[in-house]
Amino acid sequence: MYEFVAFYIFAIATTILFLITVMSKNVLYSMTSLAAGMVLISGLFFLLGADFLGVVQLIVYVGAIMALYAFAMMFFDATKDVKEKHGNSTLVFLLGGLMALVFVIMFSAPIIGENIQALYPVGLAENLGVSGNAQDVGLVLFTKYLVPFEVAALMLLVAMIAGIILAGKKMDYSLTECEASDEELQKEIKKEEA
Amino acid sequence: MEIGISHYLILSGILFSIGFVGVLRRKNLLMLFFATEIMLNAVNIAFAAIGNYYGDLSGQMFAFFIIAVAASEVAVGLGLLIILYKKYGSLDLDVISTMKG
Amino acid sequence: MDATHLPEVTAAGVIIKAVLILAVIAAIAGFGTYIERKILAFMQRRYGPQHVGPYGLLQLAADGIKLFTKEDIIPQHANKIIFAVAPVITAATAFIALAAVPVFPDFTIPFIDVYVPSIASDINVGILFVLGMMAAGLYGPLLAGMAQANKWGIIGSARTAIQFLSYEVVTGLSILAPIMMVGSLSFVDFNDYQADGTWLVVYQPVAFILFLIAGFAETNRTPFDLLEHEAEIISGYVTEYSGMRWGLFFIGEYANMITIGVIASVVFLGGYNDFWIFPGWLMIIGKIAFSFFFMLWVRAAWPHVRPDQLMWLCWKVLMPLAVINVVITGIVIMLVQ
Amino acid sequence: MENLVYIALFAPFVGSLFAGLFFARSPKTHLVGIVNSSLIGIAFIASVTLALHVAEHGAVHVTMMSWISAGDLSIPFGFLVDEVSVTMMLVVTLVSTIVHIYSTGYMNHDKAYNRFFAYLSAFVFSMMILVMSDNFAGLFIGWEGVGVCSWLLIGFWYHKEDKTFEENPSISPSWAANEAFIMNRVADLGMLVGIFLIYWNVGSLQYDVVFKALPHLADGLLVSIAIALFIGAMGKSAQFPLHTWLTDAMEGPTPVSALIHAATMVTAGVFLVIRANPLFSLDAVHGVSMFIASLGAFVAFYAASMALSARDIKRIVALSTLSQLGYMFAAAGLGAYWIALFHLAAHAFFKALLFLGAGNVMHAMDDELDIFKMGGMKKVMMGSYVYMGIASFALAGLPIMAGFYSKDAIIETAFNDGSFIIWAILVITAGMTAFYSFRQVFFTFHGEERYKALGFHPHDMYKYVLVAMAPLAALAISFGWFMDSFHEFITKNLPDYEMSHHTHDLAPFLGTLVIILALTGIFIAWKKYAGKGADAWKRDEEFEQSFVYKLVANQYYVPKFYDEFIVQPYTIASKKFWEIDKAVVDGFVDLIGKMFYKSGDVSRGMQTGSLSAYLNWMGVGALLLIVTAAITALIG
Repeated sequence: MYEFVAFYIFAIATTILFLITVMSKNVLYSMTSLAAGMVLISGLFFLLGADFLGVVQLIVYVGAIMALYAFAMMFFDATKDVKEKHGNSTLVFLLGGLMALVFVIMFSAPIIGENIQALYPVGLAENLGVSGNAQDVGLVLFTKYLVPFEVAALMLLVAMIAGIILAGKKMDYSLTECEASDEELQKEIKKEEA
Repeated sequence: MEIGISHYLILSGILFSIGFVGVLRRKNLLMLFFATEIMLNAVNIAFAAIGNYYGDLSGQMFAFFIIAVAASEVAVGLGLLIILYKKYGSLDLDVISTMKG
Repeated sequence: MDATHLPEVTAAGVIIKAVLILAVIAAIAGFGTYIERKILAFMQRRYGPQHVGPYGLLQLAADGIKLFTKEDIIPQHANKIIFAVAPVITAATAFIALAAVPVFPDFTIPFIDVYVPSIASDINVGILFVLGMMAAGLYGPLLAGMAQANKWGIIGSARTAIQFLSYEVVTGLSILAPIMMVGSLSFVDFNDYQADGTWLVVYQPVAFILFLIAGFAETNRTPFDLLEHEAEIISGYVTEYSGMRWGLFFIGEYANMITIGVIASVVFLGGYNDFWIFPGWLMIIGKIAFSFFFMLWVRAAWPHVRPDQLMWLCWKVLMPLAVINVVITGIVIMLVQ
Repeated sequence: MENLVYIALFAPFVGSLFAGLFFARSPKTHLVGIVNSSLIGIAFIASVTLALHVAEHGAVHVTMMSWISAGDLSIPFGFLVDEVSVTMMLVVTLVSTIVHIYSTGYMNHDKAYNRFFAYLSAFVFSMMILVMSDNFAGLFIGWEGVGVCSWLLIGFWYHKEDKTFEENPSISPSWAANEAFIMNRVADLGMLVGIFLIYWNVGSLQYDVVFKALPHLADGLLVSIAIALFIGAMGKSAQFPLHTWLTDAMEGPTPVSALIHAATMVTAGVFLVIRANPLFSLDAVHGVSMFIASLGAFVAFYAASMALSARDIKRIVALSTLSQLGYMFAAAGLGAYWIALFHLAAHAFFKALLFLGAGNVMHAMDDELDIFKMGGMKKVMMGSYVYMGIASFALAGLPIMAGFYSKDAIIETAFNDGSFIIWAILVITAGMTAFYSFRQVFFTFHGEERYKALGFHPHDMYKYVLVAMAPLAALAISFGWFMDSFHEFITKNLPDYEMSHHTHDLAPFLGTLVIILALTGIFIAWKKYAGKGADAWKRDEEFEQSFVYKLVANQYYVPKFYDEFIVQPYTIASKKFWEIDKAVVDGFVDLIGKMFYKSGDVSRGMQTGSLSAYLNWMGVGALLLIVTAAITALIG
């Protein structure tokens, strides 16, 4: 009962919020609803017994990623409505609807295999005398998934440096523009002539 | 009344489709990023649900790595967005059409 | 504190607890303004509020009436929905965070025999949950600033984003060392770890100091109150707010202060264990009260810093220190085992 | 002993690398000549030591390493030094050493001096592998290596223009090199088929294994193998009808001609037949052996007849080589393998001497080859004159000379075998040989000094070169004296060939006949060409117009035949095929290309440059994928 109610509240709210994200003309609405949706998804994770994942979702997705988006939005004018030319709207919705339909049909059918064995079953850490999702996750993450974990860490580091370098360029300096520099050059030439 | 794996998977599929519609529909790059995030989250739900159903932690692991990837994507992607904005003064995809073959 | 000896946690108990937290913290937030003004006044050798009621105690009620009756202004070009939602987010996240924090010791209401737990929801990743919720609290100022179509607001929310995102790192890293020692993310485990009377602050003084400093930044208190620094950016993200909406920000801020105080008390300062002749509930209230007082004390004693100093402090001093602390802790734990 | 084997084998290789790697681009370096000559000399000394060892203790068999090991096929890098191969090694290294030393003088003015030595040493190395290998695969490697090096060496002056010469119009070194290489490739195909047949039926390529297994094979198969191998030998030893490359190969530098086309490379075919004597002496392949002998006799006569009228000094020597190779094949075909090998060695010495002498003459005459323009040069070139005289005496088979013993033995063999036709041809050819070789000598060194009118100022070769040639001269004279000990030495490995008593009794008579014929030939030559003043030789224009003369002078029109009936039809066919190829194969390939081009052209419309369009396409793709997944999931 409790799970049922919670699931439906979360599911319906998430769907609506994400729909707002996708449909809204206003970036601020989109961002807010997306962030709220993320929070609700972390609620879904709690429902699924993945406490640690839920918290990570909160901290990383809501606390960091979306905040970064919000921060980046300040470079653009967020209060203005986004002007977009929506070409063939019906086609897009048709495709999206088709995809959703396919998913619904596919997942409604009893397609779940029974002969799958859990590689890293829940409750691994109980052998060590401790219990809890965080302990399980830690155990698996630092044994079986150690290398991917380290790689992910390295990737984050690289991404961070890349972000700093990309965004940290001086405002008046163009990374890629050739025309601009040409114009500057012309200006310089004119100055010298004068 | 029982909430099974199908519920979560269907929710995940619907959210994915919403993100998909967003990717197809939106022309603003920031919005595209948002739509991508939606899709990533939808997949995360599916992973967590399947992991829960089978009592396997691998599902959660994949979700973690997806979150890590999303974080790096944001770090780099936003940097690029800012550069694009500086260059074009807009984030509209239709403005960025220099990739013509 | 073995779980088996405890009475069953019922829905009624949790609800009572939630209402209790809401009521008490909201009241404290209001009362906190009075205390703050009084303490600051004393530290500045003046009286503070004293005209309304005895010792100015009813100033609180007067402020409340003023807030409730003030005209609710929404600027013309503001994004009205977001503008309205933003203060709620701040207050809501602050209280949600408190759901996983042991604010008072558990007790049983006599006569109706309802057990009220110390924590409304004892999830086993409590600390992370609190940090996550506080991180989510960032959206209040952020959205408020972006929604109000005011450049001070935008600057304020930009500062919010920078400050919160940066200091979250320090908070997390500084609290990581105690987490490593305890081996759990649950507040209850932290409390039990210190049941022998040795507070974690003895083992982790650096982490404690770092956490406190970061806590100031996270709660937007002086010396890190750059988000709404009047001399520079009017009022930052609250520039356009008035009335009850402003009040909600205010409540959220005070609730966050209490949360930080609770975390500091539970994680570093021995939790709600009995100490000498003092019972646990008194100890925890005393500790939280001291933390609260400490924040006011610092506000009275310190000037606020410049934004660049803030960033410098975070990334070049606190974060390296926190990392070193974590590494040393890890090495020591490894050697001891 | 093993080390000596490797020294003998790899010293030339080291020399080649030395010259090729370090000095290929630097200007002429005397060091290269000296080092390479000494390395070959070391190989020679090693070969001598090995020969002494073999004479005393028998064959040396070493396996350096496993080379090819795939499935059932296992071919080691093995080397066999027995009586046969050590004889060849001695001949090869000795002649090579002298040729190397000679080359330091002869090539003195050439710009590509270092390159020349790199090639020359590589050639010796290939020849050593050919000779020393203990299996057919190694033999084939050496065989091909020799082919490549001869290509490089014949075409050494590849930059030379086509030259119009009365006898062989428009031959350039590069053309000659290609001709030699292609001709050899054609023959090598036969050889390869033979090797494949051996491996297929025996399962090994090691000589000892193969020869042990041979008697158990079917007759038809043995004949096929023998024919296939002999085709290879025909190519390398320039037997009719694959002989034209040898005379044309004289376009290469003279030391090359001396080394390759007299002493070593062309003898590889003979060596193959001798090496494979257990095969060729089987009764089943008697017909093939008979054919070899007959072909040898024919080529001996055929080449000698062409040499009668040749005017090119080197061409005469080359034709005589061809003729002598015929003798060797005749002997080998008749089963007298040791005699063939003996003649091979003897011939190598005097023929190398002859070539080097011819080279001296050429050098003196500024690369002029036409003997009609020479004459009376013995005054200025005494040394060369003596050497060429000795060599010609040996070639003509006059008593006490090397050629006398070896050639006489072959003629006796033919007589002994009862093949009187072959015998008769060989005897007549012996007379012709004497005639044409002395025709050349008299033309060059006696008679009127025709060169003076043409403005040449001949001078003899460097002294040290002449001294270096002395061992060859000595061997040309004396090699025949060791016939008996050689017989004793070599028959440990090769089957003996005993003359019948009847033949033995007639031997002095037969020898005298040959000597008389040879002396007659020399006398005629003397009469015709050595005269001075009134007796001086004059061109007989009338005779030169006669059919016989023309036939002989034009090499029996064989090159012309090749040109008319093989080269030209082949060219026409190639052109036709090229057109077919262009239309069909190229067309097909182009069609594929065009298809992609067209499809790219069509799908180019998708590349609007607009990111959102790309995204839409990607979305459609994703949807397709998901639908596919759904369908598979629902069906499966």
